[in-house]
Order: sequence, then structure tokens, then C-alpha cells
Amino acid sequence: MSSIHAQLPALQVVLPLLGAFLAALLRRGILAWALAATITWLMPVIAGALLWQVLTNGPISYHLGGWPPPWGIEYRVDILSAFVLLLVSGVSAAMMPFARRSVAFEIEGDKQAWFYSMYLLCLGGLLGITITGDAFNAFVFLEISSLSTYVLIALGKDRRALLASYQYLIMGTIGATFYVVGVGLLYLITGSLNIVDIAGRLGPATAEQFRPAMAALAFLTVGISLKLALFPLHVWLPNAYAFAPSFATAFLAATATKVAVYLFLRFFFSVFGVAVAASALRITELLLVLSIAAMFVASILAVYEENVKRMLAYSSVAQIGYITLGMSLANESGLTGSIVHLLNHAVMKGALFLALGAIVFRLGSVKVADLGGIGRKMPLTFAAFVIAGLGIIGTPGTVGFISKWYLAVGALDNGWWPLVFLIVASSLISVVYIGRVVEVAYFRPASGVSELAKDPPLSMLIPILFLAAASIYFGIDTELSAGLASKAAEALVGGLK
Amino acid sequence: MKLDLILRVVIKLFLPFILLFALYVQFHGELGPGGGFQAGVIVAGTFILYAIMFGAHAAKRIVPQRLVELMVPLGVLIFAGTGAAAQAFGGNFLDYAVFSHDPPHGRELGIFLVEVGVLITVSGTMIAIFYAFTGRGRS
Amino acid sequence: MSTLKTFIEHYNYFITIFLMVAGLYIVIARGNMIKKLVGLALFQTSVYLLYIAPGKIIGGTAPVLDPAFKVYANPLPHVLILTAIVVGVATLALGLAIVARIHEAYGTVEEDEIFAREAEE
Amino acid sequence: MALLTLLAAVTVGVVRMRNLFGVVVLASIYSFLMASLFVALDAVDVAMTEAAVGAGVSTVVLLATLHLTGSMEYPRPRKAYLPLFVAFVTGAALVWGTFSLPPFGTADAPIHQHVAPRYLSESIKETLVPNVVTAVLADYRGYDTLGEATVVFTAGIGVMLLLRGRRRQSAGRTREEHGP
Repeated sequence: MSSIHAQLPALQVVLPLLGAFLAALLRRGILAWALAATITWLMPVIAGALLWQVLTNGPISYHLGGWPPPWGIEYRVDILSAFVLLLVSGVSAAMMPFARRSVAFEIEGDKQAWFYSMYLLCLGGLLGITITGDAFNAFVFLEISSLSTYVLIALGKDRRALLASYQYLIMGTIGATFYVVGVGLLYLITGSLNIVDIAGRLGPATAEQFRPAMAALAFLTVGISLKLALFPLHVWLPNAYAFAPSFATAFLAATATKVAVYLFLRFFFSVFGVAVAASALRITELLLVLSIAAMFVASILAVYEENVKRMLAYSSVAQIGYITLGMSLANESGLTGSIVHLLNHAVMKGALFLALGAIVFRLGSVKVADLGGIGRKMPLTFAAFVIAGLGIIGTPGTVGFISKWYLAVGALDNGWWPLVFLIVASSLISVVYIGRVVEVAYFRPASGVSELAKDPPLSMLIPILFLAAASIYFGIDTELSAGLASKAAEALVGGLK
Repeated sequence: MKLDLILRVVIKLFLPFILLFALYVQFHGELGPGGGFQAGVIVAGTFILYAIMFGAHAAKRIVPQRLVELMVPLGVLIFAGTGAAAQAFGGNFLDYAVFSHDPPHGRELGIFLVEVGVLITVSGTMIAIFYAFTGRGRS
Repeated sequence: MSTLKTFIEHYNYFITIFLMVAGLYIVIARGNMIKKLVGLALFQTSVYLLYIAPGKIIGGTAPVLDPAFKVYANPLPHVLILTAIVVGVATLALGLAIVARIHEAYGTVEEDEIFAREAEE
Repeated sequence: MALLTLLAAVTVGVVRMRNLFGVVVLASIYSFLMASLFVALDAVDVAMTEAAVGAGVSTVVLLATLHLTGSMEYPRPRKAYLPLFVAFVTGAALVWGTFSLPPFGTADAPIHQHVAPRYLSESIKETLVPNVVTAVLADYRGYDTLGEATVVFTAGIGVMLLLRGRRRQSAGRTREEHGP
């Protein structure tokens, strides 16, 4: 038993990869789904066990190949990475039942098995980035998840999915290459690739080699920002989310950008900690300005969007703005807000995009004009949409409120009270775009396509309702989410000293 | 046409030697430059050369589409399986030392196995990509 | 003269950077999707040089152990770049597959034309 | 150093050339030059891979795509200042950042002091493999290599997913005729 326990960090990533290889050998979509679902459901169990180990015994270090770091590759789990692992695996596990019908509907029969193979690769890649303690290994897994993401997006039915995928491939690869340049510079001045080792050696190295260290920071920042769609590097995201298959959109929206944020936090605080504090580069100020711009510009673009999937994609860009806002505050409350919003946003957006997936399943369209009366035709689905939508707005009692509360406290801690006003103002814009959909859905007469719609089958409905319920649950009981987030934030801020 | 014939004969003569070279690259990788990836590319290159000369149809008789689709996952399964086997023997993932009483020999064996895995996936993938692009044709 | 000396000692970096800038420029500025991918490949390849060049020690030899030699180039960057090369070609192949599909769907691979066509609809 | 300069010249050619066929040929030459450079830098494994991949695989795949799509690039009507600016800033940041790095070829740079020496001194005892690159690739950092093989796998399945099956007939926007 204890030996299995010791092997959990490797299993967390290797199981999805093995699943992906096996799924590629299968012919039938349903078998591949069963395989993918089994593995996906194991993931939160493993992540939970890892979190438990971290909470009781402190950070876990697992030596792949039996080689100790910095010579071999290390898997390193601390509170932050365990939290993100649990988030990514938990949300994917909740979504898995939805996939069967949705994918069967949107993807051709002979391609479904490979679709699940790509999905498992993406999942494994994301978990691999989160768990690894090696900067270059993170790049390799970043590319596994990226390449599979490009394929998932390109499988959308609309031909614009191909364009979106191409655009993302170009920007994503530039981002990854910038990341490699950044890691390369760090390697040149420290001689190491292990994140903990780099962090330890960077202090003295920076004193000697200040400029390469700052250039590395700049390249890593730009590279990761491209991946997490930080405004104005977000242009790939709206189309990618709008035209990807429904399940892929929900999965990516809930997980992919979160992992990029994790990587950002890791480098920003755990690695550079010391250097950032002494930095002349003023990255936190820049991040603050860009975050605010994202919150407003993307929200306003969302208001004018006719395609609801794309509207929510813009909303994601705005929500990423909240997350980076908390990072730019660089204090404990702000970071807690950022980290808890990773989970909260994943839950809300997961519910919203799944609800849209169900609407696509019944209507074949997600244009605002086609959604007339959908609130009456698909009552349960749309109720979930409204609940999660309230979360996006930040109504008290939902998860969105919790995140914004911590962000506001963080802003006040720094004495930046106008920020609180900006947070509230941008929330009001989200009232407009969510409200617009709700108004059409409940108060307009049914359109031609929505006439015969009804709630989707149970296998699709339950994940939607589950995530919507979660967005209420984590809005009331914050023990698990915010409690862990503040512990993780504490550890990160501790690294700043 | 004549030139074509000469080319065909020459290539047929050369192919076995190129494959032999690929094997050399694969197994000599421990001593000199080379390894599974490079050998895989050379193997794939040989078949692609063959396919260009004799047509994709003839090439698919030697390496059918189905086989290629099998090779792509098979190689990585060997690699990951080697890693998992190490776990079964009580080591960490990819810790080949447990394969033998004498750790260095275990590692040598492990390196050999994963290089074979890489060879299979890489050559399979390269051929698969070539088939996919040429199979598309101009309408 | 010391500036000149520094320049020559860092010549590898300057060419690397030049290649990188040129590749990046092609990717961002050009509208042809295939050329963009070629630019992307150049951009990635230049990064390989950034890793490999500093690994060399003057008077050293390739890292294949042999009693005749004492000083070897650093093997770690070589390993990293082997991985990076593979990732690069995988990205290129996938990108080209997408481009081939775009060509089938739109009849062109010029970004400007495609966006114009989308705007019409 | 001559090789480096030659590389730069080829790159200028790639930027300027409008015939994509020519671009592919130049890119292939670029890869060969790069491979020769890697040999000069004592990176024989990398050189071999770059030659096989850059000049071999990439060229074949590029030509296969050109065969499907046609090979002329149209000039863009407007001048692109923003890209030039972005590229310039990137370059400037790197020049600024690398100027103080240890000069070329010196043995006391940090990368030669930490981590790597153990590979050079111990790998033969620990793995019985004299090629240190192979030892590090397949053992010390074997997990990276598994990731690399997985990337290849991803690309392979991805390309087959995208290109297998019959091509679509019409170029119009399609919802249903996507099928096999």
C-alpha cells in the first residue's frame, strides 16, 4: 500500500498518457470514452491523496528515473500545485459524463477514439506542467497539451475552427519558444533546470548577471502570458473557444488557462521572488494596467458579441484579468483571490460552456437571436446557466463574490482603493452581457430552431447541474477552496521575502 | 523513361543499405552519435523514398496503413511500459536500475528498450504523416 | 577596443538574435500561412543555437567518452535541443496539416484573402 | 564564424523570397548550415538530428503541402511596421540580456560548473554508455524523452485525424458534409 502511495505523483501524469496511447488503438468511440472516463475519474482521487500527503507531511518530491535533482527530473507537489491538480482533475472528472453524447453528436464516428486520445494527452500535459519541478520538463508537457489542444480545436465543425486552430498554433508556439528562451537564459546563468535549484542559485547569480536574469524574466512573462491569454495577447482565445467542439471548449476554458496561470505564479514568486522585489522592470505595475484593460475591454467586447460561445470566451479574457490583477497586488489577500478564482472561474465557466454544449446539442446554434424562449424550453439547463452567470457577475452567495471579495481586500491592503471601484464597475458590464442572454432566453418568443428544444439527456444534464451547484457551494462554504488558496498564497508570499 | 528505370534499380539496390545504416545508427547510439529518433527518421525516409519512386500504392503493400497506425501508439507504449515496469519492480517510474542486480546493466537494458520504443513511434509517425499528406491528393 | 573584443566574443549571440528576429518577423508580418510556418521554424531553430553555442568549450570535443580526451562539450544542452527539435518538427507537421485543410475549405492560404472572405459573410 | 554569417545571409533570402518553393529550398539549406555549425560546436547528435529533421522531414512535409496548395506568396499591400517593431524589441531585449554572459567557449561558465560535470564523470559508471548524450537523454532525463515521444505521437495522430478520410468537395461553409 505504501509503495503505491509513493508512486502517486508519477501515476497522476503517466496514467492519462498511457490511456491516450491505448485509446489510439481502439476503434469504437464508446470504448475510448469508457477508458477516458475511468482514467479521468481516477485523477481527482490521486490528486486528493497527494493533497492530503502535502497537508500532513509537507511538500512531496518524486525522483523520476530514481535520479535525484538537479541531475534527474523531479516531480514536486506543494500546496499550490496540489490545489491546481485537484482543480484540473476534479473539473474534468465532473465533465466526463457530458462528453459521451456531446462528442458522439459533434465528432464523426471513426474519429471519436482519437479525439479521446487527444483529450487524454491534453489532460496529461496539463497535469504534467502542474506537477513538475523541472523548467524544461514543463516545456515538454506544455507542448504535449498545446499540440493536442490545436487538434481538438481544429476538429470543430465550422471551417473557421481551422483558422482559429492555426492562429492559436502560431501564437502558442511563439509563446512556448519565448518560454524556452527564458529557461535557456536562466540555465546559462545558474547552470540548472530544476526550479527549486534555480531559485536557490538565482540570488547570487542575479547579483553577478543582472541583465540576463531580467531578460529571462521578460521572456518567461511574455511567453506564459501568450498561453494564459493575458490582454492584449489574448487574440487567439475567442475564436478558439467559439469554434472548438463543445466538450473541448468547456474542458479548455476550465483548465488550460488555469495551468498557465499556475506556471506564471511559479516563476514569478517561487523562482524570481527575490529578483522581482529588487527589479527595476516594474512588471507588477505593467501587469496591473493590463489586467484592468482586460477587465474592461474584453467585457465590453463581450457585450457586443452575437455568438454566445464567443461572448463567454471574451468574458474569460476579462476573468483572467481578475486573476492577474490579484497577482499584481503581490500581497496575501490578492494572491488568495487569484488562486481561489482559478477554481471558481473553472467551475462557473465549466457550467456555462457545458450548458452551451447542451444548447448546441438541441439547437445546433448558439447565436443570441436563436435562443428565444430557450429558458422555458430547457428549464434546468438554463437555470444552471443563470446560476453560473450570477457567479460571473459576482453576486453574493456565489463563487464569483468570494474571489472579488479577496481581490478587493488585497487592493485595500495596498491602499489602492480606486481599484475596488474598478472591480465593481467591470462587474456591472458583465451584468449587461449575461443579462442580455437571460432576457432573450426568458422573455422573447421561441425562434424557429428553439421551438422543439428540450433539456438534454441526463448524462449531459447532471454534469451541468453539478458544476452549477458547485458554484453555489463554494460560494457559501469556502473552507476547502479559499482555505487552501490562502495557505498557498501564504507560501508564495513567503518566497518574496 | 530510361533514366527512370536506372533510378529505380539503383534505389532498389540502395534501400537495404540505407536500412542497414538505420540499424547501425540505432544500435551504435550508445557508442557514437545517433539513437532511436535519428534511426526512426532514416527508416521512415527509406520508405518515403520508395513510395516516391514506386507510388504510394506499392509502398502501402509493404507497410500498410493499418500497421502504421499500430506503430504510432506501440512505440510510446513500449517506452511508458518500460517506465511502468520499473515501478512494478519496486523502483520509481523509469528507474531502470531495478531491472538487474547490477544497476548499471539494468540501466543499459532500459536505455536499449526505450530507444526501440522511440524508433517505432518515430518511424511510424513519419510514414503516417507522409501517407496522410499524399493521400489527400489534388481532388 | 574592448567593445570590439566583447562583440567578437559574443558574435554567436548576435547572429542567433538576428536569426531569431528575422524568423519572428516572418511569422508576424507575412500573410502566407506556409511562409509563416517556415518563419516559425527558423525562429525555433535559432533558439537551438542559443543553447548549443555556450555549451562548447574551446579545445574540447564531442561528449562521447574516450580515454584520449579530457575536455568535453556540455551534453545537457544537446539533450534539451534534441527534444526541442523534435517538438519543432511535430509542430510544423501539425501546422501544415491544418494549412492543407484550410486550403481545402477556403481555396487559399493567404490570411488577408481569408479574412476578407469571412468579413463578406 | 563564417558559417554563422552564411546562415544570416540565407535567412535574408528566406525573408525576401516570394516563391515558396525557393523558400523551402533555402530553409533546407539553412538546416544543413545549422547542422554543420552544430558539428563545429561539438554537438554531433544534435547535428545529425537537425540534418535529418530540418533538411529531411521538414522539407518533405513542406513540399507535400505545397503540392496541395500551390507555391506563390502574394505581397501584402500595406507595410508592416508593428511586426518590425515587435521583432526589433525582442532582439534588443536579447542583445541587452546576453551582452554580459560569459564569452564564447570559456570553461568556467556556470553551465559547465553545475549539474553537467556529474554526467561527464559518472555516466559511464552508472549506465555503461559512453555517449553521454544518449545516457542523459534516455536515462537521467529519460522522462523528457518520453514526453518528446509523446509529442511525436500527438502530431502523428493529430495529422491523421485532420487529413484522413475523403476531402470535402465544396469550398462553402459546411456543417454536415464534413462526413466520410
